[in-house]
Amino acid sequence: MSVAPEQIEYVMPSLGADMDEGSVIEWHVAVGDRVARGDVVARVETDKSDIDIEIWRDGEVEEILVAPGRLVPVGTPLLRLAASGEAVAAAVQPDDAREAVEAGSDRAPDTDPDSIVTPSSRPPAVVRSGTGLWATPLARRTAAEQGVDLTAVVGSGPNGAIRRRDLPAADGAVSSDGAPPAEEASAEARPRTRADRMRRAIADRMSQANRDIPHYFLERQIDVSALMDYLGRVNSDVEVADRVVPAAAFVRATALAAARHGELNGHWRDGAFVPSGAVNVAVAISLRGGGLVTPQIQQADTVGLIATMARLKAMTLEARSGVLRSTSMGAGSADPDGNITDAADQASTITVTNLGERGADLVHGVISPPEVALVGFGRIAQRPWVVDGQVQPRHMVTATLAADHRATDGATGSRFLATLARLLETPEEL
Amino acid sequence: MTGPEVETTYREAMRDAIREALATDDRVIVLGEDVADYGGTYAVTKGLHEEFGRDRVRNTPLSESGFVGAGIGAALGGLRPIVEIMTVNFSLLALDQIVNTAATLRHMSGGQFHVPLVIRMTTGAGRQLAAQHSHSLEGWYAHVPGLKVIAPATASDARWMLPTALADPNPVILFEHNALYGEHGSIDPVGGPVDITQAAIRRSGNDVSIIAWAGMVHKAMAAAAVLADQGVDAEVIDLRSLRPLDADTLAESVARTHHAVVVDEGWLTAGLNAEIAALITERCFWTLDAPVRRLASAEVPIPYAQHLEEHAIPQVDDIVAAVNRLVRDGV
Amino acid sequence: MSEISPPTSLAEVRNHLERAIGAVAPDVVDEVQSLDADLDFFEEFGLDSMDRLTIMESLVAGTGVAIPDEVVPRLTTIQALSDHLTSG
Amino acid sequence: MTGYELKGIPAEACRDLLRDMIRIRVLEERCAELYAASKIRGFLHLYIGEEAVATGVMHALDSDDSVLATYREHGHALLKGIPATGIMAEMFGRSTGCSGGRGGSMHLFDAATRFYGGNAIVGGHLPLAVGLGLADQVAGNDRVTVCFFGEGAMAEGEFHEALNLAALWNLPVLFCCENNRYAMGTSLETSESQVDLALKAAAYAIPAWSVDGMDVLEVARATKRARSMITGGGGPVFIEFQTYRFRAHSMFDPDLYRDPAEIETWKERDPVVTFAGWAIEQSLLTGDDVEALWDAARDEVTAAVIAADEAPLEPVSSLLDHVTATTEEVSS
Repeated sequence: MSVAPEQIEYVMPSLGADMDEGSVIEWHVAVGDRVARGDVVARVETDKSDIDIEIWRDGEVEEILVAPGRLVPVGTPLLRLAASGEAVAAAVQPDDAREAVEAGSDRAPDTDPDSIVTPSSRPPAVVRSGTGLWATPLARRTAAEQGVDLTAVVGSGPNGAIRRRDLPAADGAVSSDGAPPAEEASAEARPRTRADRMRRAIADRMSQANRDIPHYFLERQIDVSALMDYLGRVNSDVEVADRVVPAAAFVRATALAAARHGELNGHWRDGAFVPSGAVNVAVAISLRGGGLVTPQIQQADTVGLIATMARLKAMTLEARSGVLRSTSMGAGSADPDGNITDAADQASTITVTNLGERGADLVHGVISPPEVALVGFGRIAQRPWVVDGQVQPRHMVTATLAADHRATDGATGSRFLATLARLLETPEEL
Repeated sequence: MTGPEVETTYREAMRDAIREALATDDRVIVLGEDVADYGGTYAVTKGLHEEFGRDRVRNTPLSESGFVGAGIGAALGGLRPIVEIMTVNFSLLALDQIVNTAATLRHMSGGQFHVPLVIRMTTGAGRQLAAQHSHSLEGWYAHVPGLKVIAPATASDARWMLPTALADPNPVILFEHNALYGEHGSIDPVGGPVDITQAAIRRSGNDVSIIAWAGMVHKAMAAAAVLADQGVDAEVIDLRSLRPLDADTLAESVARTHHAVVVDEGWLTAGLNAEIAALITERCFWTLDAPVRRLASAEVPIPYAQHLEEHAIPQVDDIVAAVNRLVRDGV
Repeated sequence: MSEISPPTSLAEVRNHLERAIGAVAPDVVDEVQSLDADLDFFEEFGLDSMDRLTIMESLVAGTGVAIPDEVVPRLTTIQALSDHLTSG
Repeated sequence: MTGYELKGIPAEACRDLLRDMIRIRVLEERCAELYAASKIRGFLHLYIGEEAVATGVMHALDSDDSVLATYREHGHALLKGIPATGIMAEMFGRSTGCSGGRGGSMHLFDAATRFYGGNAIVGGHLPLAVGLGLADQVAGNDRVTVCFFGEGAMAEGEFHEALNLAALWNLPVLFCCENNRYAMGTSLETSESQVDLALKAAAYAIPAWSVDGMDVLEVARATKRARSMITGGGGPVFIEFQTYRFRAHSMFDPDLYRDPAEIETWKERDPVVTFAGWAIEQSLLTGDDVEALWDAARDEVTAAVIAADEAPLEPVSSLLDHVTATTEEVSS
């Protein structure tokens, strides 16, 4: 009785602890070939060298899933096999099944962090000798300089030890004259205000994004004269409060274009692009005192132009008045009570920045990880443009795309900008 | 004259450094197990034997004591050998040659001899290779007067520290952490030899100084980014040189931040971390607002199982937790 | 509560504008009184199209005078605003 | 026809020899598959092609003899008595592994059967064998210490120091060199000035000879002879077993340094296939008997894989166990 052929997927094997991806140089089998356990089916290129990979089941090759030259992570299905012959009883579940065993227990079953005697992770027992006063050298010195009586100070350190922060508010600058030869350099301004802290957090995120993400940048001039006329008509018979500004059209067009070009709408996680079911557009809003927040419009592709305008207005007012409590600069969005949700379906999937408002013709943004694309719109201005062979003054805007070269390449980016332009040139469709 | 920055990996940067040494100085030879056809255990010397021939890129039998001793003799004889010991774990077989001969010869001979030799070896755990292949013993070598010990953590240092080490008249031990080879980085292709005695501040900050080297630098930087989101502004110092230690840079930083955490992939007891903590306490005592904190591997031969190994060596969240405890609670 | 009536002088227009800008750009509100009437206050105070919309809305509410959409692009200086709002 | 002749070894022993070679072959092939599926990590060095050496030697030993091997030691461990479940669980990093998840493929140990491990420092365990031999000699134990190592180890200083000491002190140690012609990527001719390894060992004034490592009967016979010389007080013996590994040095070795034609010629002398063929020809075994041995081996290994996959992980709270021993632990 021969065993009915079983459909199995042969995946990129892991051939070393430091191998996490590989690309097929050439296939040694083709669709329809019969293979036997132990046959070499392809030659694979990795960081270190090229190596032959074997298949572990007899059967017939049904479909090659990965073309030579494409770099794929370990575990990616490479070919589909109609496996026949002896089915190995112990078809071991893939590794993540084992992870499940571990996942449940943080790093391992019955981990009791305190019981792990890593000398480094549990601070040494603090020896309490004598009844003397406990204060750090810095606290003692500062107190001496400011004439503060330490016995009157309540310490926040271990066993009530006094630290500098426990002293009455000094001017912060620790004078170093007269003290024993301290190595003290003048203390630089410490980022105390919320804006400073935000500035530092943005700097970290931007530099990390710039360092890790290989960007490519594309630009496109778009004639928005038709859009301006359209908005003029829409705004002429509504209250000033309900009028629609171009920024809303830019967000709306980006959402529709992102829905059409899914490769730019999602996240780069663990070395692979994860497309997103939803189009959640984050809008970069600059704050008066400096700093940036990126609240988002969820399922933006389903939100009409007028509704998009209303959302945009509300978000801007909230941001500028500080109501938007949590600064959601990342891909996370702020849910009503302000904590950042980074769940895959709620996280923003693409970002629009609209600094053109402040006079910049062209904006080259930096992607906010883990997203893979950022769309920028420059200033709308009248510029000479050729229409039907004639040079005329037209309302023009420069749209830019900053994209992650690991996820997509220029061709995809240009198609996205072309769709964006077409949508803005036919405003009725927004 | 510096050219535009070029994207490369740590492995390729080190290979270019060795290739340039072989191309520009015919006294340079490369000795080591499987450095030729096999291309080196971590593929650093891949292809060099085809370019420079098997005499100058020479496979050795498995005789660490033998071929390290031969490297010392060749250096005495006027060559500039680059000896590759596959990993610090196997260097223990050659410890006698390095400590009793390479490091001491100049002093014992009253200054008549010197040993211009570079010994490269990998260090560090993290690949489930179990105890005999996962030690971090760079601290042992940093203990020995007569040696210089360096640990490039970035592709740029991998490219430009070797020329300086080769030009140095003393034996230089160069450690490459095994997790760095695939690291991407941009380097200046026409830069030039860099200093190998000073530390580098990879991220400036005001609340705490995190001191790390080799594989731990990247974990410290990741921890600093997390800490930034939690309102702690961490300074990250990459030692680059383990002997001599750049005490001035350490002291200036800690005097400013009043808090120090030393992160070491080696063990805690009598580790290099202990030397650094003592040095900081001696020089910055009057500006410390909390004890100097040391974060090192658990005191255990590195285990095979992934979850045990992960738990044994310091991870990013261990660094974040230790820094928060120190800055918040002074413990 | 001051009842809604169209402003009759440049000074009154400045007050209305001051209230309007106060809602969107509190950090510059105390410069409204001293700003040269012929300067573009959107450029000066770094206000964007969203701010423009909110300011127009509050001026219409505060003065009761309608501001048609096609007029808005011209109202960039306090003088232009005053000409429109006081023309009754 | 292979060079076997009936060497006075009973038919039943032939079945046992074939069974054990097949068990090793199936175990090693399944390890290769499990490595590609990320179930086994770290370094993995397989014994496929060299099965006759471990099998022949182990069958000629007493269970009380001590054995030390290298990092290519799955076969030796299995035949010394470590169950396949203990070996597989160890490579899965589980607490039921024979080294508690701390050693992995290269460090299999078992005190009960006097298996002193996989050792991953080339040549590092030769001095240990000398020590164990010394201890037996001093205690007057009538048993042998057997030390397996590759020809690569003969370039290590410790090989020369160990053989000299063993010969000098006339210790009951059997040095088994598994000469598979390549030390990782370096062939014998490019690492040894004297390629006649038996001649090289004989320099220490000890009996030393070379044996066809692909002929399990030859291996068994040579080991029996060496063991009786040693237990007769003749001092250490060195045997070079000429063999060949059919796969690369380890799982991540593109095997650039070997000529594929050379690999194919050695495969024609596959110790498992040739011995099975000979046994059938001598009507010692039938085709069905051989098939049954393959099925039994597959069942044994499959059961071990399932057990290993379901076995618990070592609790992290035990991370610091076994770093040092207590007197109670060692005396119980």
